[in-house]
Amino acid sequence: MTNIPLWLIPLFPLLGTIILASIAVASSPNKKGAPEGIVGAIAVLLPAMSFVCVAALASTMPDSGIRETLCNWIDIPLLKVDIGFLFDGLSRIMLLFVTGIGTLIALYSIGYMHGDRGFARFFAYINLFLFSMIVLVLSDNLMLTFLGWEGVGLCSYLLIGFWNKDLKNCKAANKAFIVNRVGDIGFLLGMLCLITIGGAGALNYDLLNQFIQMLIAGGHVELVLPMLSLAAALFFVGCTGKSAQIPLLTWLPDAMAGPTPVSALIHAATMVTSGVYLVARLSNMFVLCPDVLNLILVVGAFTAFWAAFAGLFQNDIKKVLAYSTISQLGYMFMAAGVSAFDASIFHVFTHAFFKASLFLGAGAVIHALAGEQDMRRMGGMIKKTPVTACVMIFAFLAIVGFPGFAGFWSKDLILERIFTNCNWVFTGTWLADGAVPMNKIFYVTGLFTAVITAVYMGRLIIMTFFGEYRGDKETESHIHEAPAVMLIPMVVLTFGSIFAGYLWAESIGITFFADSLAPVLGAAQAFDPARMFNPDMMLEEFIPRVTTHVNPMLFAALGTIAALFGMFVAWKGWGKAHIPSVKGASTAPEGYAKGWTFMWDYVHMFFIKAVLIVAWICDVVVDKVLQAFQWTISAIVSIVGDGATVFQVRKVRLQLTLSLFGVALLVLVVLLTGGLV
Amino acid sequence: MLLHLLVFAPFVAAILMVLNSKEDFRSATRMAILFAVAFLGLSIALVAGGNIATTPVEWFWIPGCKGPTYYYLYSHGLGAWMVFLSCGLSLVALVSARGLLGMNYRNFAIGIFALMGAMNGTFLAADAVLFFFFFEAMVIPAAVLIASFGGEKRKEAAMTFAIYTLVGSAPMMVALWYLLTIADNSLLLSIALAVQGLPEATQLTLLVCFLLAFIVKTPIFPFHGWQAITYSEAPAPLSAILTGAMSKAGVFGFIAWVLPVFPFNMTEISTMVWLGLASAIYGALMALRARDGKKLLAFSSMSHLGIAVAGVFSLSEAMLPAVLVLLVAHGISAGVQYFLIGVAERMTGTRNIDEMGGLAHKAPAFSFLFGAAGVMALAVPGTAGFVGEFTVLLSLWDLSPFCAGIMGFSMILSAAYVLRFIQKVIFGEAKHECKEGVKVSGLEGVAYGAMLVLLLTFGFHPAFVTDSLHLHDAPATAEQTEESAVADEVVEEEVEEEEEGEVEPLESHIVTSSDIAKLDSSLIQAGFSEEERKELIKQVIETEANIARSTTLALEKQAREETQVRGVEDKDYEINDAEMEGHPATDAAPVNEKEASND
Amino acid sequence: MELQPIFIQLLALALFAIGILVAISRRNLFFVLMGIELALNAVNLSFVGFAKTLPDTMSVAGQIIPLFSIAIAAAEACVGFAMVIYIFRNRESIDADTYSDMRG
Amino acid sequence: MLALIYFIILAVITLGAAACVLLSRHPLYGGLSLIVSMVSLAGIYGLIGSPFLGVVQVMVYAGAIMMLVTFVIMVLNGARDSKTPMFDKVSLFIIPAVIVLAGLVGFALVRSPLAFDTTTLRGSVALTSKTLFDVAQTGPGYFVLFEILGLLLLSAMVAAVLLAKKRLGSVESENMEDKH
Repeated sequence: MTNIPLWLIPLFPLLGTIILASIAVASSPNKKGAPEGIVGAIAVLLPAMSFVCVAALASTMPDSGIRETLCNWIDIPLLKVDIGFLFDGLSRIMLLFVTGIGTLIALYSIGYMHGDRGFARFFAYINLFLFSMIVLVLSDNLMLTFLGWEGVGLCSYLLIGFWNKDLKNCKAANKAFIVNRVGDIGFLLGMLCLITIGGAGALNYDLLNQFIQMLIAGGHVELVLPMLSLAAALFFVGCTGKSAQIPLLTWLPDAMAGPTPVSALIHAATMVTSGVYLVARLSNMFVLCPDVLNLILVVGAFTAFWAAFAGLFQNDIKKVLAYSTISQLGYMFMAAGVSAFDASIFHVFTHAFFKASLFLGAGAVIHALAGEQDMRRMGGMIKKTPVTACVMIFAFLAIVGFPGFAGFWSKDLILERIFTNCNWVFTGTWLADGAVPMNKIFYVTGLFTAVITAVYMGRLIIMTFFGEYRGDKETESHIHEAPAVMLIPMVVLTFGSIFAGYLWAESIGITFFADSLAPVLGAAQAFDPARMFNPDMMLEEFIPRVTTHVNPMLFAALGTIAALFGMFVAWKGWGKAHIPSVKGASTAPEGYAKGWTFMWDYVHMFFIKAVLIVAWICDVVVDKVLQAFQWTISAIVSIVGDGATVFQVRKVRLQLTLSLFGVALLVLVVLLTGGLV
Repeated sequence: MLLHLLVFAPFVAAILMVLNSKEDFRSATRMAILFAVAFLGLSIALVAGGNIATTPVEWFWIPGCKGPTYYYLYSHGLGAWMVFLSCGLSLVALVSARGLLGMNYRNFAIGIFALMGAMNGTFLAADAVLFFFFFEAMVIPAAVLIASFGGEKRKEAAMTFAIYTLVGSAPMMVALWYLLTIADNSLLLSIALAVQGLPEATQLTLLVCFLLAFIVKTPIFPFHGWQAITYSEAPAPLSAILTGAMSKAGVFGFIAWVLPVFPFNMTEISTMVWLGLASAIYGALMALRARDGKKLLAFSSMSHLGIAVAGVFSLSEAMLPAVLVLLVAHGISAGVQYFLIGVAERMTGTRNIDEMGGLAHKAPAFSFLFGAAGVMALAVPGTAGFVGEFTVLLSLWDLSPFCAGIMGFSMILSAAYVLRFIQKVIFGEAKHECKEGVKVSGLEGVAYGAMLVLLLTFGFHPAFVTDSLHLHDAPATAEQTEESAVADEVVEEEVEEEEEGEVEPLESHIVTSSDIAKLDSSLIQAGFSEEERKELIKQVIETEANIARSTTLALEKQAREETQVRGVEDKDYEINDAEMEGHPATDAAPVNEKEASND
Repeated sequence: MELQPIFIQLLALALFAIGILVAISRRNLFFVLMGIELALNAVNLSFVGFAKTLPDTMSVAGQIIPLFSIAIAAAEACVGFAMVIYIFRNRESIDADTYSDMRG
Repeated sequence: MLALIYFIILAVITLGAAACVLLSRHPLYGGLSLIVSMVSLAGIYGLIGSPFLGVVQVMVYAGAIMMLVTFVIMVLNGARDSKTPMFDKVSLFIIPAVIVLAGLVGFALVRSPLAFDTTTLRGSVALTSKTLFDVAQTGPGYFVLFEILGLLLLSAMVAAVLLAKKRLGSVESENMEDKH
């Protein structure tokens, strides 16, 4: 195995952050800004170096993974946490595409951000993001993961609000951070639950797994199950925040306010999938809590469906992709909900490629149109920007699940697993003994969502690249293909989105991906919930896992039909229709579409309003009451004081006379009490 | 010697500052900063040097008291860090005030030095009367500084501040006097012993008197009336010291003077925890609505300190290091935020955050610092704030998960108001002309930057802070344990119980629900009422949970050396142990040469 | 009948009373100061009178203190008259009642 | 017997002069009567066996202080308070207050058993100097007090000069310079 210390991997982007931040601050008084050549080189080379490290490590990694404890972090009673790294099958996959795609997108950004005043600042943020993301996936305990978790949230905040002159962007950034904060609190409380059960050692992934094994072996699962379920649920709350699931998903569409490379890197390929990563990482814990898994399944399914539907109504090209991301994340959680964690990670992997390509392509389009994002003012771009169009069309085929492309393999796998693995059990309800085919219900939901996916993605491609150009004549003359520095990453990613799927093409017998994940996730996948309870007590309450054996080709065929049907619908709907050219500035959907799109915003608004009302009460009522109370006391004191000043005549002599009487009185007292006599 | 220097040298420095002429701005700044750097060095030496104490010197007899009052200083981890905060923030305040004040810099420096001396005395005093003396003395220079250098309503602010805090501590003075009439002398241990012998009602009265003083100082929810106006009217460098170091005196008082002296019952503890959480939420909500930048920071400070107080009264094992880290983190981050809002005020000429904005383009370096400071106040992991807040959250969780949930809510709110603050101040379009010639000077920038670096350092290696709590020397501890024999017994029993629990085989103790049902039915037959039954079953389940916990302990036994000792009494004892380190014997003459390691 | 210590004390008392009367009842600042001097003298006399009733070395203190008291009175008169001059310059009046800057 | 007669004479002069101070209209007359009162007091000191004190009384009070008073009165021309009444309503309160006080104290005095002691030391120059400066025998207390007193007098002088001098740069001093 290669002798590269693990801490080198996050060190490179960290160095990059520090260097670039120094350059950014130092060059800030300069009108021209930092030299773009040097900045760009640093920004790309350092992530590339960590990618090289990762690649070197990945090829020689032993099956059990590499563990490395750097130093102690927190050491107080009740809480002892180390800074340590864990490089195993799961983090290998994540790191490979995080650093790889990160490097490519950094390269792309050199072209995209050319001439921006905050050029160096942008790359400092990107490097900081890569550092946090690497820490997130590389750490060997939950605390350090949380460091990366909040770190990526912070970078997302910084990058969404990158063009901070516009307050709208700042508000979107604030929204992203605050919504994520809600999830983060869930994460924190989840960690506390684990500490309660297993002490601070339980924060370490290895020790946690050992602990869980010990629980199962000793038959103590029932004792800690409520707390463990609570922990799992709270971690899932954290995931809903970071991975934009219901109900904490409103920030992601708004997050499109950031530069497009950011949307590609953070809000599509890497950061938003960290929730899925966390669930996979804690898979041993999640499988112990079937209720939470069911919750994840339902939330994932509903999110996938809702977001796909909402994607239909969007006019902003990036918003369509944002809703598409949410929908795909829903798929991943559905897979995790049926404890097919490897399938969900596989979809994370393929999704990273094709969604990054889509976003980069969209970025190239926006770049070509000088910032126009409204699809109603695009059209016919295939003639002007053929490479971009090809990239996007290939990625489109991948996302809809066209046979042979990456998305086909992963989506197909997920749908199959939903059907075979779903072990939803209704206990104690009216559905108790009726064998409601929950697996079929969720499968159909997934399939239907796939159809909608094909429809809205088809709509996007058609509106952007086909038909007639609908924008201003003036901008039409300026439309140009993106520079090479942008095209190269796009093309590379396109190759990824075509061929990444062949790492795990089960139908043709390739299971490389699953094998590499097996040391990490195998135990959890094979876990049978029935085993965890005392056999003679609880067995009758749990039905063993359903493992229906069906023909995988049937699923593949169904998925293909869904994709083709969706594309057909899109072609019918928008292929020939004349799309009116619009002049209005707003790209927001209207009417019933608005209600659907902003459904969860309204829910959030309710809570925000409630907090604001309470704050108003605090400010206007409680504070005033307290002030009135203080005022009353001070008024009483000053009234008493005024009374006392009556004796205070402004004649010194009279005062002295009075004091003489006082002295006389004292003498009298002394005499009477026998002081002298 | 170090301790004497830290307490008295600031006053000497204040007197020496008089030598400068009012008009000579330069020499005054040089001299002041030189002094402040020296004090910072001393405080670092104090933090690094561990626990030290001076020789107790009999100071005077208060009429009517049983024993004498001593001039006796000692330093333990908590006090040393607070001294570090006060010295460090004073230095940065002096640097920051260079650009803020013109001619009167000399007088400002005199006030700052006097304030620093009084604060150091508060944090280092080992004698109750000495502590009270410095605790009150802090108010005077602070009030004078507010009244002479503050904003438009400075007179009002200074009066409010002085009257509120002095009146707040008046009951403590009375209670202290009463205690001195029954205690052998005014050292902590004898006071604690005197309290033990009192009837419960008296104890409660005295406790309330003590608590009130610290509640007002901190401030905690219903008694925060002075805070907003004071912090917003005071000059920004002074506000930084007030919130960064002086308000810590309240929390310090809870830890160092209230917890060791008074025996607590559950009602009192939960009342204090709820008050702390209430002020955390209240402060956050008020900060959400505040328009005045300094007021916003004042309320955010109140929110954080509320969390700290709640953490203190959670009385978990992790309480002391957790609260210490939180206090240090908050001291630095709130301090630097105040300095920076002071700079922003200088640039824009207004404190109203609605009228600011766009500084990111006009002053990028300043905005970088401002944004970074804001982010660090958010308790993002990797900063000291996170370590503090998470560990306090852990302590609260230990007490009750519900409390932890409330604290989590306040953390969400803190994200909301801090981000709103950042957005309004540095982002968006500029709404005003920047004043010409106002820039963050190099020295200032370096000072603020150093504070931020310090936050990061403590965030990644909190052992710098928490290790200072472990520096007890063994002989002193042994002596200590001999003295408090009663508490000792309790601990021993606890430890024994705990050990038994670990040794016993675990399988025999697993109680299933059917067992509980059986137990319940047999209890019904025995004629227990429903409440009693619930209570009993709860106890059984708790015991089982404890054993389950010890399973976990076995799992990571090698990682943990300290035994898990639970229960409120011994927690109290541990605090005593940590705080009274280096105290002389109560009955014997307090001249104890062993512990006088300093002179 | 011989001279009794009580006579001295009574004389001192009378002198003190007159001194106080002068100091308070007269409005002219000069008289105020002179009244104070009178009262001080009375106190000195009282000191010496009491000293004469004490034995041996105990009587020393009573005879030395008036010495200091006289010196202090000299200092007081010095500053007092300087103040009178100062005030008179600013106010053009030496009526004690016109100086009523103290506000209650 | 003779001592009593001298005492009565001196006492009558003292009180009479004091009454003159009380009743005189012009401060100059008051000052002069005060000198008379002081001198006769000095006589009483001599009579009861403290001759050094008497000498100091004459030198310091009757000499120095009263000269000062007289000079100041003469320098300030407006010292006559002919406009203001000698006694006003406030005096109505003062007289009873003083009488009550004096009566009470006098009552206490009369009740106390006082008698001259035969072994009392005579307040001569020798005794005074020995007490003040013979540090070896009487301890440093009086000596230190004496030195402090010297400082006090010095500072009083400085204070008086500072207070009484015309401020440099003030309107008055400029006028003075113009005249020159």
